[in-house]
Amino acid sequence: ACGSTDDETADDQADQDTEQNDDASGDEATDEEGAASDFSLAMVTDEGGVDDRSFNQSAWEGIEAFGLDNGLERGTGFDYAQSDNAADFLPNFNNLVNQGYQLIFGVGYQLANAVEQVAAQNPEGHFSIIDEVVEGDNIASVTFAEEQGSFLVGVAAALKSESQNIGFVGGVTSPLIKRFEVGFVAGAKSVNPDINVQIQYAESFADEGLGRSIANNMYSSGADVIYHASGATGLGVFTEARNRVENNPDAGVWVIGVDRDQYEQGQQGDMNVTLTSMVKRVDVAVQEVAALAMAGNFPGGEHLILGIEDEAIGIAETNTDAYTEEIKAAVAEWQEKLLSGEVVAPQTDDELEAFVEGL
Amino acid sequence: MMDNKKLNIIIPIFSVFLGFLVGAIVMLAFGYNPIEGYSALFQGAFGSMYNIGETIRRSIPLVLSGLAIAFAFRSGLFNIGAEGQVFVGWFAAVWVGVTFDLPAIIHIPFAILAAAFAGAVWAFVPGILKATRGVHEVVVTIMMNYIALHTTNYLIRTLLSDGGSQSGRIANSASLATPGLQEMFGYSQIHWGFIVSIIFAVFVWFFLEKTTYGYELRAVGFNPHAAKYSGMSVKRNIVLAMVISGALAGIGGAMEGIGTFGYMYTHGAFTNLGFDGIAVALLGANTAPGVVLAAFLFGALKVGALSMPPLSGVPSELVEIVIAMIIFFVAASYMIRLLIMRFKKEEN
Amino acid sequence: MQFIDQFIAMMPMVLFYSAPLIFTALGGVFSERSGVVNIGLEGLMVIGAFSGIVFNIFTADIFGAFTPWLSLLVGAVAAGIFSLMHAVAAVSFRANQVVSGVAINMLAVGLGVFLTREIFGRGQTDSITQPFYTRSVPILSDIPVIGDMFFSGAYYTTYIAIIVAVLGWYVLYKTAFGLRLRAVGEHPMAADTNGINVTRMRYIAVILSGVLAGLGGATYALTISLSFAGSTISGQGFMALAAVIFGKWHPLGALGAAFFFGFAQSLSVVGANFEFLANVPGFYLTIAPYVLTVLALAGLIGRADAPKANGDPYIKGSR
Amino acid sequence: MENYVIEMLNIRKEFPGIVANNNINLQVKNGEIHALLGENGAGKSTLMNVLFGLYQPEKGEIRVRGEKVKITDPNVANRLGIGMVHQHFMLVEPFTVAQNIILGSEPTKGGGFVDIKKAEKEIKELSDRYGLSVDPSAKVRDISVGMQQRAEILKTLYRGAEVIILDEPTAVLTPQEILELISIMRNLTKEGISIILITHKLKEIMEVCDRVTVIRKGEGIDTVNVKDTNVDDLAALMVGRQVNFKTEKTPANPKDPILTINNLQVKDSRQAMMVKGLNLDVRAGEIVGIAGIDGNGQSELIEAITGLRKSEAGEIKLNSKTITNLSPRKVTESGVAHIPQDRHKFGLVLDYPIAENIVLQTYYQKPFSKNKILSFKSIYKHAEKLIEDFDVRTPSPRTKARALSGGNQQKAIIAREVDRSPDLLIAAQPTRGLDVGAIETIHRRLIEERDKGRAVLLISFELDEVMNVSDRIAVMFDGQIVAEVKPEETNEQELGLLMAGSSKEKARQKAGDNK
Ligand SMILES: Nc1ncnc2c1ncn2[C@@H]1O[C@H](COP(=O)(O)OP(=O)(O)OP(=O)(O)O)[C@@H](O)[C@H]1O
Ligand SMILES: Nc1ncnc2c1ncn2[C@@H]1O[C@H](COP(=O)(O)OP(=O)(O)OP(=O)(O)O)[C@@H](O)[C@H]1O
Ligand SMILES: [Mg+2]
Ligand SMILES: [Mg+2]
Repeated sequence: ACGSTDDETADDQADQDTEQNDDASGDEATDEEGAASDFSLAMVTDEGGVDDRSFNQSAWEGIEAFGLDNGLERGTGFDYAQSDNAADFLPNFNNLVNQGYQLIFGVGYQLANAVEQVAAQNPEGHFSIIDEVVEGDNIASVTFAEEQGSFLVGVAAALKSESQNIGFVGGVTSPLIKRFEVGFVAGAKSVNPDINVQIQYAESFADEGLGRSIANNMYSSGADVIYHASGATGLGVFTEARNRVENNPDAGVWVIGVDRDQYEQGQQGDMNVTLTSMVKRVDVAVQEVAALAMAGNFPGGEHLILGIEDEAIGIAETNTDAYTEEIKAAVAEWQEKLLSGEVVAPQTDDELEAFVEGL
Repeated sequence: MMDNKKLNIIIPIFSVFLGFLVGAIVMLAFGYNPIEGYSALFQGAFGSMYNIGETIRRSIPLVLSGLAIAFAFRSGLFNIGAEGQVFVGWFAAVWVGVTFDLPAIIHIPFAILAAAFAGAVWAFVPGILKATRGVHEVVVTIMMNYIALHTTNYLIRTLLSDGGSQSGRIANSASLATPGLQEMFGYSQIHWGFIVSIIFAVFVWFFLEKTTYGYELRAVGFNPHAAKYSGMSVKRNIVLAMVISGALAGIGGAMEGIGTFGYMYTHGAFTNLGFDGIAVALLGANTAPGVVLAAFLFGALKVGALSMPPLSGVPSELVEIVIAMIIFFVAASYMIRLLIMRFKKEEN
Repeated sequence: MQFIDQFIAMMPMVLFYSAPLIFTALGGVFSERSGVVNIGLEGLMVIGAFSGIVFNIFTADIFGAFTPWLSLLVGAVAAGIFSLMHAVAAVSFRANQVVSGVAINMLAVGLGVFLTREIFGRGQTDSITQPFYTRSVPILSDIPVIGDMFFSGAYYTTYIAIIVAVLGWYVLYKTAFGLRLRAVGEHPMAADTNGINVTRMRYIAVILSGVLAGLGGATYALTISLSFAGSTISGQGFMALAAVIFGKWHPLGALGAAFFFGFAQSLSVVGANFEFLANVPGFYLTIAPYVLTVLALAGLIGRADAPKANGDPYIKGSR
Repeated sequence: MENYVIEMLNIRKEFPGIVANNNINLQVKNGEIHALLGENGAGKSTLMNVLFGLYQPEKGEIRVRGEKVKITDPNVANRLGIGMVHQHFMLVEPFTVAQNIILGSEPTKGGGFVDIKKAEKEIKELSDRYGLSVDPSAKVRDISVGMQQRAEILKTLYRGAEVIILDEPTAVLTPQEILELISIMRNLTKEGISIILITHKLKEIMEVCDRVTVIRKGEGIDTVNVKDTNVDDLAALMVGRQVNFKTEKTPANPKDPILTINNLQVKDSRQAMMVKGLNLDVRAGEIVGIAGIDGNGQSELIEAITGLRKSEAGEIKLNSKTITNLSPRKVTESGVAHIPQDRHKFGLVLDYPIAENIVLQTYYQKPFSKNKILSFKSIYKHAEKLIEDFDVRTPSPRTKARALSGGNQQKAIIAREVDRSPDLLIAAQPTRGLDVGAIETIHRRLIEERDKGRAVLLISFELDEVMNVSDRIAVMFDGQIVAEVKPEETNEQELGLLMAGSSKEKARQKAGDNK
């Protein structure tokens, strides 16, 4: 009964997949059944679960696509293990190891310790951790340059905002979420150094009510674009924006989604409050690592930072009504600057301070 | 009439059976094969040394949170705050584990003691408010749970890391996990905490049933007026009961901190160790041996549940349903009593 | 004045946050006033939220703007039926009511997520397309200050919650039904010898608590989360239980307590707007609602006496 | 054919392991007061609960006004005109008198709204008609026991009862209240109402009843006309042997004062001053009885002595050492024993076995515990001895206190208190609700203690008891000791007047006049 309901994305991924497989000598794998069934990969979810319509789901879609492309079977060639609790991480890894999976992903920074432990106990296996860096010869660490994507949505927010007052809602305070915050502020200030950015953390990824309250407060005190990096708490932000639009179609409030294109969450009648989303292509990352591993080039001990140039970080352009051509053009300009290295998005408070001073 | 001792054993067993029966019916109704489902569950819980190790490991904190709640219940108090006490205990143990450098023989007890102390402090607040101001302990402990969650998160970020979401690892000398033991159980996360939990189960049993303290606590739980009349201090006993209960829950947290994980991370929500403790205590009839058995059953079910989706396709939530139904049948044990009595009558 | 403005701006937030708590706490009041402890409120909210959302998703096309109202009803009815389990255990089978409540909580989440997986193929539902929206009450919202505080940008469900609370007070304290219900919770044997059917009264009270908690859960789902997952209801039921005790088992007390929680919660959000709180670190604002509650209980409210027979199964002829 | 309003024929009611009623017959004539007499646990309450529909009999037939009926629940009983005032009152404490009376048959206006005004008016009329004075708007928890009982009777009348069952109504009343109740009963029968009266007080039966049915150990023994019998015969019928009523005792031989109370002032939980400068002493080797109407500060006095309540002013000395405001534990250790008024609330942990109840104040001492560890061996040995010595009827020392009859629970408490060899023994209502056999035993115990040289302070609302057992009577009124008299120099009437607040001279005069 499980699986992706989002066929479009799956197709997209399939396309990209083939591209990547080209340079990773993937055709061999697809042609030769024997070779394909030799390889197997799996993932362990964090507490969100494989169908969180966010991070874990994206990773699973990547694994599924990779598996199907390479003629693997669910349950033997590729699979996932669901964690309901942090204490489940290690048993899940071990179960997958015992079932003989060759490459196992830990999806989410919370799994770092588990990956470290299981990798040490199984020097023969290949492991990969997403969103965190773990030392180990048989571990590939993959992180994303969220600050780049956040920078770009910051630019978009600044351009969209009429009040020049925008907001950021964080989940739980952590270095990871900090990158979102700092990148966003930097992007916005690059457009207008005097822009006002309200920042608040809900200290929960699962409190829609609180997300709602925070958004209400931010919009009421003049913000018109809110970027959230707060999981289910962010649903409350969408609720608040939709409610405002429902009451007043000219309310002009916007939400910027996170991790995947949250266009659907913003639909309100024939309006949509999702300005854009900072898309983190975990699926891309997973497939990249998988392809390398299958080709025998597993990047053990390496730290891959995937960003715009890898097409692992992007920004959604679904809402063509709101996300105007001008914004698109401006964002593209800044994207060039990021790609060329002319601008480097900050990752910490200190870097942000320096960045702002340099403006 | 059947004597009570026998019934007290038959009823939980029967409840477990009925709980599984309901689970099987649910599986059938949704087109799953219950035999496959349950054998996956059993595999997951006991299929290999590894799984057995995991089951034991999962039971350890449940024994302690169950003991905590049972202890309070026996004294007439409802400690919904075990959840929060687990948090602060976990934190305190990890703090000791990362901050100090001591020989294991001191370090481990010190960490456990710190956890007990933190849990005790957390439970002291509702205890003293109940004793002196008559404030209902249920409200205060619910609030203390949230305070614990946010406070430990904050302290992990500020005290145990540099704005990070995880503390550092505890020193090896503070760890209850040893490679030898884990290897024996197929590299599971088992740790020596199972001995700690058994020690405290024995302690609780002895304390409640055999000492004058326990005699007083139970008297206060049954009838505070008579306790006061006979010269016991009801207030002191309420505080004492809460504090010991909190200490036990705190030690439950330590089992996660210096046993299972060896560190602490910021939590986005409750661990449910405390809330599950309520169910464990009640299934174990608020007695120490009962709590140990109930915790082991819960541990087995929760660990076994992880294997249900991959091996049989049954969603792991089915186990939640089974557990809930077991507790329900224990609660409604009068129904089972009636059934048994009717059965007996027909026999005669 | 900035302070006053912030305060006014805060009110709608307080109102929407409190509504689910008010409904649910009222449910708790009814149940516990009849002598049945109900810590299953959390689970009953889950059932209300789950069924409200599922109904909404499947019938939005049919009922259009009417859907949220019907969803509310469905949530209430479903939780009412679900609460029968608690009634059967607690009233007919002399269960330890805390145990049975714990079972209700576990079962609700387990069943909710299990069914969600069966229906939607994953652990959470889609977002609903027909939620409730805040509205300004015609005329009333034009009243200066008060209009802004209480009648603009609030949900109709909040007003219903307040009305239900007042109605609850009327029913419990002014009607024969309420007199009997309270008698059953204080001294069931006295009620029994007066010819009141204790079992029936307690069944009614528990089912009412299910209906109200279902309303609470559905209200939360239809106004705030707009979808259902295992974590949608995470602790609100326990907060409602706290409101029951905080409010001394009185419908209007529970109403006040729910508002207090809403207020404290909102204060933690808007705190940073107030000048005098602007420099307080976020952490302190986060825990403020809970600390405030403990302080209020310790300092102002103090002792609260539960209905005397609360938690005791009634066994005819025992003493 | 006699005109019976109630006929219970061959009633059998079993409880697990016991036959509470075995083929009992009870026939009540229209307009009579019919007594039901029997020892504790004889099955009286059970029989009445069957009549009132709380229990279903295994066998037997009930007829009301000649018609066979099946009384499935109290509603049916009410409809048949049967009302019951239970041994333990069935009143909801936080409710008002009126609310309690109308509960279950409330007059309503539209919307289920209770018409309390109308109810209060009807209650007023009823209470005027039968002479049952109550304050309909007072909360039950604030009124005296006597008024609570009148409220209970009104409850039955309000429902149109024609037969009223009174289960031990006088056990909780003061002598004045008993007199009132007797006149109320007479009023009721005048209005054509029949009464079934359960009581252990044979004098009362002789005074008001027309006929009496005696049951013993679940069996119906006999029904006799009161005018054809006497107290001794009734007691013999009930117990199955001759009973000695007049407590045998030698004159007291008082020695040094053990308890000295000076100018004591105590407030109750509502902060009302209840003991207002009380002075009293009790000497070794004497029994001082405190006579007084309930609510004149007796409970507060006892609680202050025993450390359960703080006193505001004054001094309490035991053996010339002050024990004012010491903790209950300290008071106990200084040599005070206390048989509490409410044995269920204070006297026992009902869910503890009898043995563990017997060490309730001494569990922490040797030999019952060493180094904080309980020695169950010593506890049970001790319990077995006391159970034997005090004739506590229990299947085993492991039996929970809850399962014992009231009389045996009381005996266990007395065993525990007396066994500690206290200097001062406080006995509050020690025989409340007990049958004559049990009363005899307990009185004998108190006198034995006196003879061993202990000081005994007896608080009782029953004049008979105070007069029979005490060596000296202190009359308590409005928080003070207003008079001290010798039992042999006074009579019930004089005491009654003193208790109502008359001065000694006036009381003596009046009592003398009446003679
Ligand atoms: N609910 C019950 N369950 C079991 N046994 C009972 C119950 N009620 C009464 N009994 C038993 O039935 C017998 C008769 O009890 P009952 O209450 O009728 O005595 P009684 O004559 O009213 O005594 P008392 O004078 O003390 O009021 C007792 O032996 C008692 O143990
Ligand atoms: N649930 C019960 N189980 C067993 N015995 C019972 C039960 N209820 C009552 N009894 C028995 O009924 C008998 C009489 O009960 P009753 O209510 O008349 O109390 P009592 O002996 O008069 O004491 P008191 O008046 O102090 O309460 C006792 O022997 C008691 O053991
Ligand atoms: Mg009786
Ligand atoms: Mg009696």
